[in-house]
Amino acid sequence: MKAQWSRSAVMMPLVVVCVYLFLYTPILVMAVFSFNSNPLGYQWQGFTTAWYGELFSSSEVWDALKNSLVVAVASASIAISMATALVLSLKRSILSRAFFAFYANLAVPEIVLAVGLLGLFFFFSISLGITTLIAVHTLLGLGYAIPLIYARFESIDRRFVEASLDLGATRGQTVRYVVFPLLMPALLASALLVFIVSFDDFILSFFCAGGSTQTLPMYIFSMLRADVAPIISALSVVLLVSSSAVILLFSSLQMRKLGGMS
Amino acid sequence: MRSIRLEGVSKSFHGEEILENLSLTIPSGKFFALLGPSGSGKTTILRLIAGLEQADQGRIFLGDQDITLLPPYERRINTVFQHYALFPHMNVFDNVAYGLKLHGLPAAQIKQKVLRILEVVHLGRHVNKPIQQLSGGQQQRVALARAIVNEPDVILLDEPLAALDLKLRERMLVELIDLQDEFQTTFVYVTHDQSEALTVADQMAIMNYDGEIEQIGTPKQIYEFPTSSFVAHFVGTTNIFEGILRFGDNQARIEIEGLGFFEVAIPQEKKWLCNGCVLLMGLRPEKIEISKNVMEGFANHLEGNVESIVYHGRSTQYNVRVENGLLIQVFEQNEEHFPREEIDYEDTVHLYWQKENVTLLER
Amino acid sequence: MKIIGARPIACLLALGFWVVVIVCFLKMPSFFERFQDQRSINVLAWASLVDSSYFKKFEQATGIRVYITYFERNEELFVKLRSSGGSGYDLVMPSTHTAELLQKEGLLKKLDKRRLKFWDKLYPTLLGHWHDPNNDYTIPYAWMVYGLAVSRCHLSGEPTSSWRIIFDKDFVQGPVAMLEDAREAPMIAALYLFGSAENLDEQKLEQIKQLLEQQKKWVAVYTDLRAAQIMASGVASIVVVASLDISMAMRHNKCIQFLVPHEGSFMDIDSFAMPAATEKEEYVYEFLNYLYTSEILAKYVKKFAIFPALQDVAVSYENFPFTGPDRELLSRLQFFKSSVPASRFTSLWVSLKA
Amino acid sequence: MEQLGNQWERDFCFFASLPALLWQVFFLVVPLAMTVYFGFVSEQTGALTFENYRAVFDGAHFCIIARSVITALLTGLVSLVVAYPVAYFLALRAGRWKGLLLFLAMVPFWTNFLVQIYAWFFMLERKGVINSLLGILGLPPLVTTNSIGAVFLVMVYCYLPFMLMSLYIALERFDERLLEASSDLGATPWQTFLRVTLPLSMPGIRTGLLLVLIPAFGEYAIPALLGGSHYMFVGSLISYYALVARDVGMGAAFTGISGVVLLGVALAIYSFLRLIFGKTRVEGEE
Repeated sequence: MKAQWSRSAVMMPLVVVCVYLFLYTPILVMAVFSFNSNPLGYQWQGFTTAWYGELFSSSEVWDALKNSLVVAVASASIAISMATALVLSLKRSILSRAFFAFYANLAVPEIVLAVGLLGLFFFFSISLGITTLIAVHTLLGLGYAIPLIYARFESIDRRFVEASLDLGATRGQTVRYVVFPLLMPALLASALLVFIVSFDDFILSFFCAGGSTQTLPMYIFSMLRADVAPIISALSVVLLVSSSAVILLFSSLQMRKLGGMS
Repeated sequence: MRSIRLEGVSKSFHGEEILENLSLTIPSGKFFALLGPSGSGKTTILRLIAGLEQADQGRIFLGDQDITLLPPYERRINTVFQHYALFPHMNVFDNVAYGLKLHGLPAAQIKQKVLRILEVVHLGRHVNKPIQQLSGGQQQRVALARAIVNEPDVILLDEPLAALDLKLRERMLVELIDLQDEFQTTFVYVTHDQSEALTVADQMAIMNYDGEIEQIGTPKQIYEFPTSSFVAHFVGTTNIFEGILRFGDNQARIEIEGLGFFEVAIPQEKKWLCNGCVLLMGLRPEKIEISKNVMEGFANHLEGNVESIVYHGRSTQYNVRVENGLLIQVFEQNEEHFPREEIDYEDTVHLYWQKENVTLLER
Repeated sequence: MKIIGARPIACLLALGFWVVVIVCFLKMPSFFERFQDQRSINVLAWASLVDSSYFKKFEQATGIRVYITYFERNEELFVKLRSSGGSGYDLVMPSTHTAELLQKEGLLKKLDKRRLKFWDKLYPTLLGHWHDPNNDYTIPYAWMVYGLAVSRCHLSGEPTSSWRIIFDKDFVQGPVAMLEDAREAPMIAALYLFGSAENLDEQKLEQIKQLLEQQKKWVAVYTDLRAAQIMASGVASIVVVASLDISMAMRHNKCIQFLVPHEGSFMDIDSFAMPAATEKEEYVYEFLNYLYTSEILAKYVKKFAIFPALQDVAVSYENFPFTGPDRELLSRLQFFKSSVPASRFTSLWVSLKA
Repeated sequence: MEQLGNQWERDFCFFASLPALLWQVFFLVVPLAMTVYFGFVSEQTGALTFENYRAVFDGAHFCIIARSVITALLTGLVSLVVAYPVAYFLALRAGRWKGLLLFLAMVPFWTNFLVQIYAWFFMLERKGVINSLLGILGLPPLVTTNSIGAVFLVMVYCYLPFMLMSLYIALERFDERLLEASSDLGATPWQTFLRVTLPLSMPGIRTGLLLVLIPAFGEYAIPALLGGSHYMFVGSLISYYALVARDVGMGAAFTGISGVVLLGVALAIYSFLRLIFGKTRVEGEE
């Protein structure tokens, strides 16, 4: 038995290393090839930073990035506010059944939804643009946010609420001082998730964006359509590095906050 | 510091009746214990008083004020919850200051009050600790401080010591009594542990499984003079015999099948006693003298075989099988002022008790 | 939530309030647009034909902002326009088949050719085709020939200029990349089998299906994207492709030769057209007159290796059997035009890919 | 918050819960209802008909559904098997590396899925990294683009983080003392795993499988870009109907039927896991 334990002690880190290699090799290879001077194919030709130059001088990329960020931030905040309001105000007995309905947002194929939505917008003569994009991404976000926030809400001990009421807090004060802080991790997590989903979405964006609104995935897809686009590799590397930096900053702030408490 | 009065309160959950037409008065400024087995509805009473549940029927008064429909935050009543329910996202100070902040007190005053109360509960050194870093006893004290600092009329304690170990529990009990003495607030203490209730209470109520109150009185009244077999059983340990009461000339005796006649004292207030009534006789184990030798001066006597011995430290419990097959428990203090006779398994022993030490209970 | 029954009016009011909020939110941009009156046009264009890099001068000179959104397939263009009733864009870029569909649905606006200064310089051979006989709606921008891109470095000997090398197993020399299109692929097969893609009956369709099923064995990939990459990486040595989708790659990859099979082939024209709902015709004409200058188009020729519809733009590509849309070439070409209902092609395609 | 609210508070709650519900109705239920309605409308005549459903009920369509089910199931299972040891390690064994490893597991999640797919081209092309390395070793190409293997591999890659996260969340709450208790009671590590760890991580497995299964079932981009389009998948056919063929009726009908199949598969997995889980418990009691 001893031998088996030690065998698993070696095997497990090995498997973990392999999986991380699996996760990272493609990304790293792509990063390397973003410096490849060969615009076609995957043979290495020589080192260049030309693609980064092209990337930073392209106004289209930055417009698309700006649109994507605006839409992602807006839909994340709207979805989280609505989801929180729903979870806090619906009766538990209704909510425990109702929240299943929001899984539909994830399960319905996006293309079906997209075509349906396009018809809807047309029917009400709503012109496509950044608002329709936000509306649709918010819908998608609700599918992630409501189950997540609800799960956290359910796991909050009801005694905290009772204790607060008992200590003289009205319902509103209880929500503000007790429920809300306890929900915070779930709110942050789901806001991040909705942000990513929105930032990542292609199909719904393509159909529900108006003529003057192009998001980053739309741009990426149009670049990938034609051929290998080293500029996309460069863009991916830039995005990857910056998003990693944001997460790192975020989590280190979190850590410091926790550390400060002790 | 006001009294609480429940009048004809009923409460049911999902069609199951927990309390039915219950009336109870909790005197003001007293340490009142509500003792009952789990599931007897004592926590429900507490929650009704706190306003966390709403009564189906009946009224609840705080002093003269009808608080039946008042939401919890408008009642000057605070609760110490069973598992404390301390807010995990706040530190000790913020937890205690929570109620004061809600009432909009100036910060300086809040700080002064909180620090003082934390000093009282011996947490002066842990003011800024996160809740998670406190031990069970410390959390308990924070919960107490959080309730007391608001200077409510009533403090409700819902099995507050259940999660603590024995030593800590004993110490906390003493501290609770001291706190109550100092603040003179009405304490309502809910527990299923009779020794806790007997220790802390000025007055106590015993509840049975059906959510009814069996008896109200001081701990001594309850312990020494239980009015029902439920109370006798639930509070402390009791040997119960069933027998027939026989009035003789100037004395009363009880006839127990297979054991013979035993003298009993007839208290004046028990009007229901009658000649030939079938009733129960309760006898506390510590009221029985046990010896291998024959002794004089006792009204009653029995003989039996020691079947088992349980050593408790300060006392020893003997389980003695008597003639009709009944097993009788006897406690003997291990005083050891003088060398004592050794009683061992299988020894034949004599049991003696005085007639004043039995309680007569309705069957 | 008993109040639903108790106070229906209050509930309706609350409901109405939120509905109004949502509608206001959605209508916000069009509301602001009315006040702003920004000089801008929205263009929906092929990613490989136009991009915004040469518009800076135009935008500066005229103050008209050009927003370009790219699409990948004609169908996307069509669905977007039809679902939105032709609104949202001021200029779109359909191929012939889609242009015809759009026009049938009444989604295109009639052109005022007098306002197009370059009209006379367009190749006459690209005008007056089936999808728009009088060119009332469409302005040709780039034209393309479907053919075979062959990687000479991978094949021994001179390649046969015939559809055989993708359909007949005795002539197939290597893995093939076939068009991923439910209409175009069967019509190419029809051309090979019957010499024409018109008047296909059930029996002919069955033969086509069998041929395509046979062909599946040596098809490495069905795609209408990334032809150059497929050749460069050696996935396929013969690619069925529109000239436009490979011309760019041929500049870098000298191995590739473009063949127009001797049996004949297909052609297509990517045109500009105005959606019916546009209100910015004025800007659109201004934009088109700027775009259709030899100076600008030459830049696109350089950048994307397109075959433009404007006569005075010099085009010379290596390894292509043609340079301009001359009558001799066009006589061997036909359009992807068929009387077979779309759903019939769909079911054929689905059963091929099942 | 529902207990004991006064009228005003209940009104406010009702008012606050409306936006999310309205949003759902307006942007999901209405468009979907329209689509379903179109499923019953004949393309030619515009009359109500079951024609579309009948047309979809054939071998070709079921072949495609079956292919998608199998691929999605395999993707789910493989990512489960791959992710489990990693999640286990992260949750229970990683020690001070936990933070870093978790962060690293999250980064691909932040990467645009198109970019993820694109990155794999560099790996899988015939002259890409993997096959070049194999070539140096004198081996034939293992997996290349435009094959079902590539589709499968990249699907596992793209959905792995979802599985990893749900397993990690489930395993993080896991009380390690149970393992000691189990081995104390005489179970071998393997038995402990089968009878204690696995059943207790079942909620995470279930969530993970569903999170992978549902999108994998409808996946269209990966087969289109990496599969060479030799065969259709449910996602590709739906988007084909909705977009290319513009046959909304057929698209709606096919979506409906494949949705039912997906629901069936999900339920089957759910009850299958329950069955296994239940059985383990009965055995444990013997």
